[in-house]
Amino acid sequence: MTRPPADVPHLRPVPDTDPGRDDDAARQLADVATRRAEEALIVDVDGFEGPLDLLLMLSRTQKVDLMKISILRLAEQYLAFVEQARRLRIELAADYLVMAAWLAFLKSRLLLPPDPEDEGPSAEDMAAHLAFQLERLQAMRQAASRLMGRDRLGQSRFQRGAPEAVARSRRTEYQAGLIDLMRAYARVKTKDEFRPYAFDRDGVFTMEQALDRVRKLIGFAGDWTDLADFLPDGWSADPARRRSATAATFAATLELAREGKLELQQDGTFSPITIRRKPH
Amino acid sequence: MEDAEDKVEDETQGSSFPPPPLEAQERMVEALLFASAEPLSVRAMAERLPRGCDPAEAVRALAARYSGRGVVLERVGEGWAFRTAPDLSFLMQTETVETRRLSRAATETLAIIAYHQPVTRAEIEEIRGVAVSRGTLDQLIEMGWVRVGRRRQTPGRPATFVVTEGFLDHFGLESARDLPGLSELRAAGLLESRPDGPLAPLASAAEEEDTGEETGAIDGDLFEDD
Amino acid sequence: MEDAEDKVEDETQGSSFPPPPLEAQERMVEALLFASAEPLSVRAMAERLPRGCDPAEAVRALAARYSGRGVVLERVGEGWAFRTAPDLSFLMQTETVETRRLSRAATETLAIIAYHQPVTRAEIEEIRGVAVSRGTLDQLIEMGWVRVGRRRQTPGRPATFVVTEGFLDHFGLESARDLPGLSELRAAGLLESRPDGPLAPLASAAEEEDTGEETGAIDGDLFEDD
Repeated sequence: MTRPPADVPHLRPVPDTDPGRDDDAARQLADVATRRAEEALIVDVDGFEGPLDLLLMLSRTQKVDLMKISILRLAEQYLAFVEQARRLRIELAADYLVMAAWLAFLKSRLLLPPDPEDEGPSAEDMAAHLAFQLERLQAMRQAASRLMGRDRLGQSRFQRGAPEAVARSRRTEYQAGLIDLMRAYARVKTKDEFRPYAFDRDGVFTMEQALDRVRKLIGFAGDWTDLADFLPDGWSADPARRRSATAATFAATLELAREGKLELQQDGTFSPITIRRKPH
Repeated sequence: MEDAEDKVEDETQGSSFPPPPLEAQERMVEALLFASAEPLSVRAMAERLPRGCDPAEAVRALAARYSGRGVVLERVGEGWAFRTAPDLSFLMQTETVETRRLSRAATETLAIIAYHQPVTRAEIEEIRGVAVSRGTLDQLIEMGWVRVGRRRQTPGRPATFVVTEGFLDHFGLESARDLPGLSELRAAGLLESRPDGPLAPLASAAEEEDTGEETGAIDGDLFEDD
Repeated sequence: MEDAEDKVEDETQGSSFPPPPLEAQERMVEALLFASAEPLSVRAMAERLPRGCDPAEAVRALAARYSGRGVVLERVGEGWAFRTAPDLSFLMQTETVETRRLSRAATETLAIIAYHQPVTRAEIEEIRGVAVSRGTLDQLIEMGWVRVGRRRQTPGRPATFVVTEGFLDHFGLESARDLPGLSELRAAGLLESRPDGPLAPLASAAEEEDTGEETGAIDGDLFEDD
């Protein structure tokens, strides 16, 4: 045996017997045929579900607790079984042969004194793991039968035979508020469109708008420039709009001055305010 | 009837197995009735209970035990079945409430009734300028917001419509008199009126289309009927 | 949780409707649970009961009342359901639902999922020593006993399988923690994927196709879903 134990595939899964549902679309047709053939072979070996299942059955002949089972003996039993199958010209699935190879390897390791040079798990560790796997499978089988033996719904316990359905009904609730009512009345009586109160902002230039505008323009203002030149087009004619735009722009320049982006100056009261980009 | 028969049969078999005590029989009947998809007759129960049982007696005991509970044992034809107690049938219904806005026609009709009550259908139509469909009025009446009032003492004695307590409740009004008048609405700036301030322009073409036919007067004769 | 919330909400609504007395609530819960073939959660009951009811409290009272009866109140995961007492199963032959006989592969796979959940397909295969056919898992999922759980946070992020509330209901378990022999199996180390100490060979080329991302250990998050 030259293969390191870690590479020994001792538990290659074989499909369990669930005919007709083996439909992995990605699989090649030939592959399916091979697998079908393998399934048939397993049935030939008394319908065991793979080598582990067979090992578990063989272990029962030892009549001891699985924890104390002799893996060495089990390996011998398995190898004898495989030999017998060969004599009977029963073709074994690859997994059975792989397991046989692995057990033969394990057996030789168990019989030889441990090699201190050898890396990886010891033969005892491998044997212990196999024993653990058998015990775990056994435990799950017992758990399954205990589960199936419980008082199952529809067999020992029953639900209400004539459950009463919940009747579902739908009700429409119409909604209208006082505002709707007044709006409707106003519409009818005056053809006015009633509307909830909202501040009319048509003539207002906001500080946000001014900030936006001044930020864009200030780059060009290396020299002192009149604040009034920064007002948006079309806002200077109407006094109300001019007032709003001037106030917003002034507030924006104060903000930008605070940020250190520009400077402002005014020669005297009511004289024009001029601004320029802050020189670097 | 059949109980008697059963007993006779039982006696012929001898007393090898005495029947279970009544409480045990009651449990069995309870389980049978619970699990059965159909009402079970006493005979059907007897067929499934151990020999010598008296399901009629067990059913009586069980019915007494369930009396006043959330489920009750009811006689259904020849059989017995558990049913939800009648007073709890509301639990077996779920109601999904869908809220929908009142249609424009209904809202306008409702508003006219509220402002002009008592008002006849002809008057509503005159104010709205369109016919009022029977359905709209029916809907408002069904919702409990409008009811038929006294007949008008005019030729033809037409029925009038008035709003209800339910209407006042829903809209949070003490009385229909609390409805604000149009002039109040306008004074409070709650009505779109053509602007007079300097900050006006910008009315879009679309808006004008809606509101261009600005009306002159809002009549002072609101609630003339009250 | 939701009870507390409900109560708060109820208080904000004022005391216009005090919740019905506990006996009345118990009757209502009784009616709801009797009417339903499936388990109902406390939350689902609360949604159908009048405001301010405490179904959890009513359920406790009801469970005590039905203890020892022919019909008993069982806890199923998050829900509750009335079921006939198991000792009366002998009466129920006619009610018995013929369930498809499960193959050994299916029952074993089911047990492995129940005891090892959340468990990946690769882990199931490792325990059984054979590949799990799609059909087996499909069948268990179709029966409503198994569902796909969260993905394992290991390379390849394989899907895990867990058992459902329908599984608990079917096998009469309050929760997955009540699986028979669970603590003994755990104490014996049989629910870990590896025994202590160094590990024996594993994972072949064939397995990799499905499960090459074979995980180190079944992590400690057993029954995460409970």
